[in-house]
Amino acid sequence: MVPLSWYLILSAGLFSIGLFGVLTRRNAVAILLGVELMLNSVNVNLAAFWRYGDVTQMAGQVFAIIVFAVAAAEVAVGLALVISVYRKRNTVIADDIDLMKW
Amino acid sequence: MTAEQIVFLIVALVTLGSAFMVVTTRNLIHAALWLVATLFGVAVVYALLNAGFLAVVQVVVYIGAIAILFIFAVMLTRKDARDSGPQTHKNWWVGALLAVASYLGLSALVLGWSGSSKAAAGLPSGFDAVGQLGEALTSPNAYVLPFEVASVLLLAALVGAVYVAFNRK
Amino acid sequence: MNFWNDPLKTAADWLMGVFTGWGMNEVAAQVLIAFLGVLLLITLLMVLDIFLVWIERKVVARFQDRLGPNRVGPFGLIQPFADIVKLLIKEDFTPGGADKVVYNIAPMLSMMSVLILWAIVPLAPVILSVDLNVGLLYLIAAGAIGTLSIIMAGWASNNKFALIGAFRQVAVMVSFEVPMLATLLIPTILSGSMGLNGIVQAQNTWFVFIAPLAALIFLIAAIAELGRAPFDLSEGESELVSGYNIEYAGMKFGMFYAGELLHAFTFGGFWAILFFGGYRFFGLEQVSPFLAVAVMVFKAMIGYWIIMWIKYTMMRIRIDHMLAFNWKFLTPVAFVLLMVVALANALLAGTPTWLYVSGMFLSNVLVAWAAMEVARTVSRREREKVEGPKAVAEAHH
Amino acid sequence: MTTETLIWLIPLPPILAFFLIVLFTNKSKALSHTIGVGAAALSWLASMVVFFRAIGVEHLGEHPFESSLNWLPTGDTFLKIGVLIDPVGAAVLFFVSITIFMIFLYSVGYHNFGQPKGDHDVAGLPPHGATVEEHGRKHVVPSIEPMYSRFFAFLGLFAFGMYTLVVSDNLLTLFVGWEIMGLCSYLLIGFWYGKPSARNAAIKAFMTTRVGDVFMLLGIAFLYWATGTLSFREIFTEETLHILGTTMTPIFGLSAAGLIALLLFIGTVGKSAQWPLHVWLPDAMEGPTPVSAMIHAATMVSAGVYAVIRMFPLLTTDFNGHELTTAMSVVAFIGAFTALFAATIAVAQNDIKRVLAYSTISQLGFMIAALGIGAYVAAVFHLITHAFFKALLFLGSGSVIHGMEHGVLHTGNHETDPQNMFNMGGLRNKMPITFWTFLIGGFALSGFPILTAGFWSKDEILADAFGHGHMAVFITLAVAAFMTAFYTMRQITLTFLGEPRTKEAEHAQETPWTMTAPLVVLAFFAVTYGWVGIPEHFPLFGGLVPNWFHEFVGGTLAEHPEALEFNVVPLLTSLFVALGGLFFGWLAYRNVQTPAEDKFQIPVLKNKWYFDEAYDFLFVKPAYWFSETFVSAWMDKGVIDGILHTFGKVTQFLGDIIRNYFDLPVINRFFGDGTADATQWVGRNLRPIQTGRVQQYFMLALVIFIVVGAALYYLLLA
Repeated sequence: MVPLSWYLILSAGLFSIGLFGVLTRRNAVAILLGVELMLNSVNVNLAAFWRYGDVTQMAGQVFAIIVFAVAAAEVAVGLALVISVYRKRNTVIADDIDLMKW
Repeated sequence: MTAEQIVFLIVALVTLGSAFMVVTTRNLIHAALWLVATLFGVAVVYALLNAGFLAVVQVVVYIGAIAILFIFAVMLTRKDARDSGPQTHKNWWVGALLAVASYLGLSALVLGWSGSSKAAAGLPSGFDAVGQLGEALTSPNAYVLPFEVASVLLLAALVGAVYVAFNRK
Repeated sequence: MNFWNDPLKTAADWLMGVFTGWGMNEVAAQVLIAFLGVLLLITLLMVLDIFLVWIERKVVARFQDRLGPNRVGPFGLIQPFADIVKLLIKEDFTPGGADKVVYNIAPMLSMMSVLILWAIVPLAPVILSVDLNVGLLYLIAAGAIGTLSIIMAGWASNNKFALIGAFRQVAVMVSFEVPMLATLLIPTILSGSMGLNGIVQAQNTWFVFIAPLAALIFLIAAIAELGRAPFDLSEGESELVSGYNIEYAGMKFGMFYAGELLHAFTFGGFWAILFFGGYRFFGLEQVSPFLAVAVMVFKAMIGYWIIMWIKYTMMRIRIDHMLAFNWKFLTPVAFVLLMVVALANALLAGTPTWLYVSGMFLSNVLVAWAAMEVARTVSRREREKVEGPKAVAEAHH
Repeated sequence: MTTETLIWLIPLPPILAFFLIVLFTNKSKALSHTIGVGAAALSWLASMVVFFRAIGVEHLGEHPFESSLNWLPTGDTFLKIGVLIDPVGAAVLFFVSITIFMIFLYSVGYHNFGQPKGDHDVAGLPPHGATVEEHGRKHVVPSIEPMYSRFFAFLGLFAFGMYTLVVSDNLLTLFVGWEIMGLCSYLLIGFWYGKPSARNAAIKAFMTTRVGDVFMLLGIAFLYWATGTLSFREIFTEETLHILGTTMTPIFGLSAAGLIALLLFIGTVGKSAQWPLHVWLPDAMEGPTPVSAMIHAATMVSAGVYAVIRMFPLLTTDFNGHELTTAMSVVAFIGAFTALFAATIAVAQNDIKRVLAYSTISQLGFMIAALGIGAYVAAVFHLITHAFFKALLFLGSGSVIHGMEHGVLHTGNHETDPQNMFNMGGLRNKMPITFWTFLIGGFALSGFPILTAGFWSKDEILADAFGHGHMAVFITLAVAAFMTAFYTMRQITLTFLGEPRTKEAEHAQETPWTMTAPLVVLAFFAVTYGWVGIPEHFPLFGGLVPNWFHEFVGGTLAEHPEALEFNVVPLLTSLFVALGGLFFGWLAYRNVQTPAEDKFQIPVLKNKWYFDEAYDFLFVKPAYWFSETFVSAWMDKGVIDGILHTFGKVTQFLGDIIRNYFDLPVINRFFGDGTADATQWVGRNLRPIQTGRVQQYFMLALVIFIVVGAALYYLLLA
């Protein structure tokens, strides 16, 4: 039997890898990829806690579904922003998009 | 070590490995495809957790829509076909440090928690997870409100995305 | 219980006895048996696929007033094998500048996306691989993998035409998934199950009589998913040469081609399962599982034939028309229909069968009529904008 | 629905109509008048139901329809609002609802609904007519009133006020309705606010009635103080009346009851335009004719009389049946004096509506005098018959004016005043319906014997005065009645008989059915309503019809008034004054062509006994002088401005000191600039942190999160 901690550690690993991607990638699309990884790790957590808790309480799965919806919304808006920025400034490098500095 | 554990370890390794490729590979299309692999791995993890519905929805939504969208976005935002230059900025070591720190912190928290080692109880016989999930999502006593809010969020995102990405000329 | 009543179980039990007799672990034996079952199914499908090539070529010939293959073997039956040999002995070619790994994975993924669909097809009450309780979503999920394979093929080819073809195809597939999903929910509502076996079992009256419009919309969306005429602009020979598979040759192209044919047949089968009672035919499925399989294959063939009929009769549609047709017509109609069916189903629940069926049928007809009226008005207005009201009025006389 | 609920509902449709028209349907004239007339019809219907239910009840006086609820808490008690329909209320409701409904209907025609928009019409002025082309010929037709919808809204509000007043069971809501009507009167007299005369008339009416209303409010306050209630039924109990009657006040030796009655009566003097507050009513004729008919003949001025009728038990607290109390004497004197005084002025007026206005004042004087001598039933009777025939006369005069305006538009000679009777003549052939109905109304006003309602009611007042031995009142009223008949016949002769004196009169035209139909209906009541109150001992006719009115209305009072013995003297007087007045009127005016030939154009009468001039000299001029020389020049500019300027100078001086020695150095230099400098310095030095790179922000946030999280974990959990 797989203990709960394995799932949680898998989730933590996925989260940290995603975090690494978010923090280090220069390409804005790649940053969003990292965000997806982090969201997935959260979903793994939710599903795991659902399975290892009281399975008749559907909260874990319900929240996972809602995270799906949020992820879809986030990607749609995020990529739309990236494309819009690309049209205006001809770049998707996050470091170059720094108009909001002093 | 049981068969289940072996399967889990294989899936986890594949998942983490492809996730690592997502954040490190230079070619962004490859990164997106590696993301597909990762998402597939996560779908299998859901299946291992007896959350069949989540697994299928993971494939439909993430692979069928989100990954495709990423590939489109990558293709639409490239000046030439090749990815050139470094894909990480010069402060990448700080990010790596932070990621490692957060992994260690989270692992420490998980391992330090007594409840983390417990095993899953067997599913009740005749347990219909999909039916229960459907009930929970649409029952006024459960989660119909968050569900509806999520739908409104999706609609807003749809409209917003079209508005933001629309080419006004 | 004998082989003729429940062939799969009998065979599995026998194999279990054999394997354990060899001193094998029970779990390993189970895995091995499952593997063998999958192998058997895939083999059968591939053989069927070979004959589908022949059927397709014969049928298209008849539609085009030709004879079709008739040289190799009786009625040209051996022709597909000759084709296979030709494809196999061609040079295995990977274009320069292509992304090699992705390029080579794509055809496999394409074939796989079709084959995995058969995991959930109930061929008979007892002959089915998995009775997944989210079967219909699985159908869409497999379609998603197909989409992925196409975009991979188009991108990895490093060819403009391939990429544009892939873009088009993906846009179409992603768009038409929406009305398809909506119509898939209608059998779900009617049967109360998302598993295909449950849907088949619930069809004491074929759903095509209860929701004819849903069947029609599903068929249209399925054809678009397949990328066949009139929605075959991913290939668009006259403009894109051949679309996403332009850089493929030999068996890699063969896999795309065979995958497409099998896909069409598969969707014929799903159409039958969802709306035409699947393996059920006036109690024949009770007589023997093999009869049920025959019924299922027969119905799938009819579905496949209709898809072919449409392909070889209709002209190709322009991409913007096609997407507009989907987003502005098919999707709203599908969602309206979904709501109407759900409502009518709830209202008519508990009424006698004849009333229920005729009520549901009429509600479908009503939605179809209303949709056509709206479409007629809008298109007339658009034409008037272009041609002027007078020309349109004259054209109507 | 119970009758009580129905009574509550009677005033509602008009107020709803008011809000609907003002808020929503203002743009649509047709919709507005539909709502207005519909609301009036609804109220009329409800009133009729209530009335017929009321006359079906035995002893309605003891057991009236009533219902009330608490409204404003005043310490331990509540001010209540409620409804009450006793016999008087029912009788008044009957004529009020009919006249209101008729006037709503009449207004549709009067404001030329269905006619085109005027060429140069502007809001605030009467319509000037529109040019239409028909069969190639241009001609001028009447044009629709620009503020048509607003008129119906105001009428609705007015109707609400009147119904509220009639159905209320206490002085408070009665006063509310009273004041709403005062406001409406102001708005409607000034309806054509573009005319300076209309503006002035509106202000005059409002100010004059306000004088009366202040005293009335005083009376109400006094009453509430003395009894703790304002409800009629609670005041008019024997104990309360006894207490009020025996409490003496220091003013003129009046009892509390008498003083309150007199104070309330002053309100009536204002509202019902009794001398000396009568001056506003003739000027109020500047308003549109339906307004004159409704407010200034049928309903609002009746409200004044109605208030006295309501307060009758208070007025007659110490009355023993023969000797008039001080309060009653005052009332009787003012009533009788006004009746004669206004009649004399009416004789010399040339404006068709002004004659009627003075006639109204005079007739109201009859009623007040009747109340003053304790003739309760006769007053109510005359109130109702008068409302019918005076509304009829006003509407008839409106119809005449309307017809004349048609002639004016036809000839295009706008110099001709369509209201001047000397411009008329011979209209009987042009406007037959108007003529016959006007004739009926005029005869009723004159008290033409037997047939008309006016005869019966006026005769009853005279009989009461004679029968109870109030000879002074009797003679005054008889003379006034003679003059009434005289000026009425003068009016009819000048307007309808003879030959047309102007081209405009030749081209006058009968008015549309919306105007004539109300005339016919009102004419019907002007004749027949008298027959419900024929005294039982009257020769020939007495007893043919039971004297239902006396029985019914008399039941309101705790002590049922005795029917009077028949006496031949007042009857003969009535006959003589009515027939004689009519005859002399015809004789004197049948050949008169110009004002110069009119022998009664005596300056003192023509100028209304110089009351306007007197008031101007006595009140208006001194007020102006006082405000200009004393208030404005001395008080405002000298004293108050001086104090204010001093304050200003001192403040300015202080301000300078504070500015130079505190604000500039401390606040500005130190706090203001210093803070800014410090902020700028901090900002300049912290600026590099804000790189605009989202990932660096994120890293920073995470570092802090991890550090803080670790610290918390270490400190709190480990």
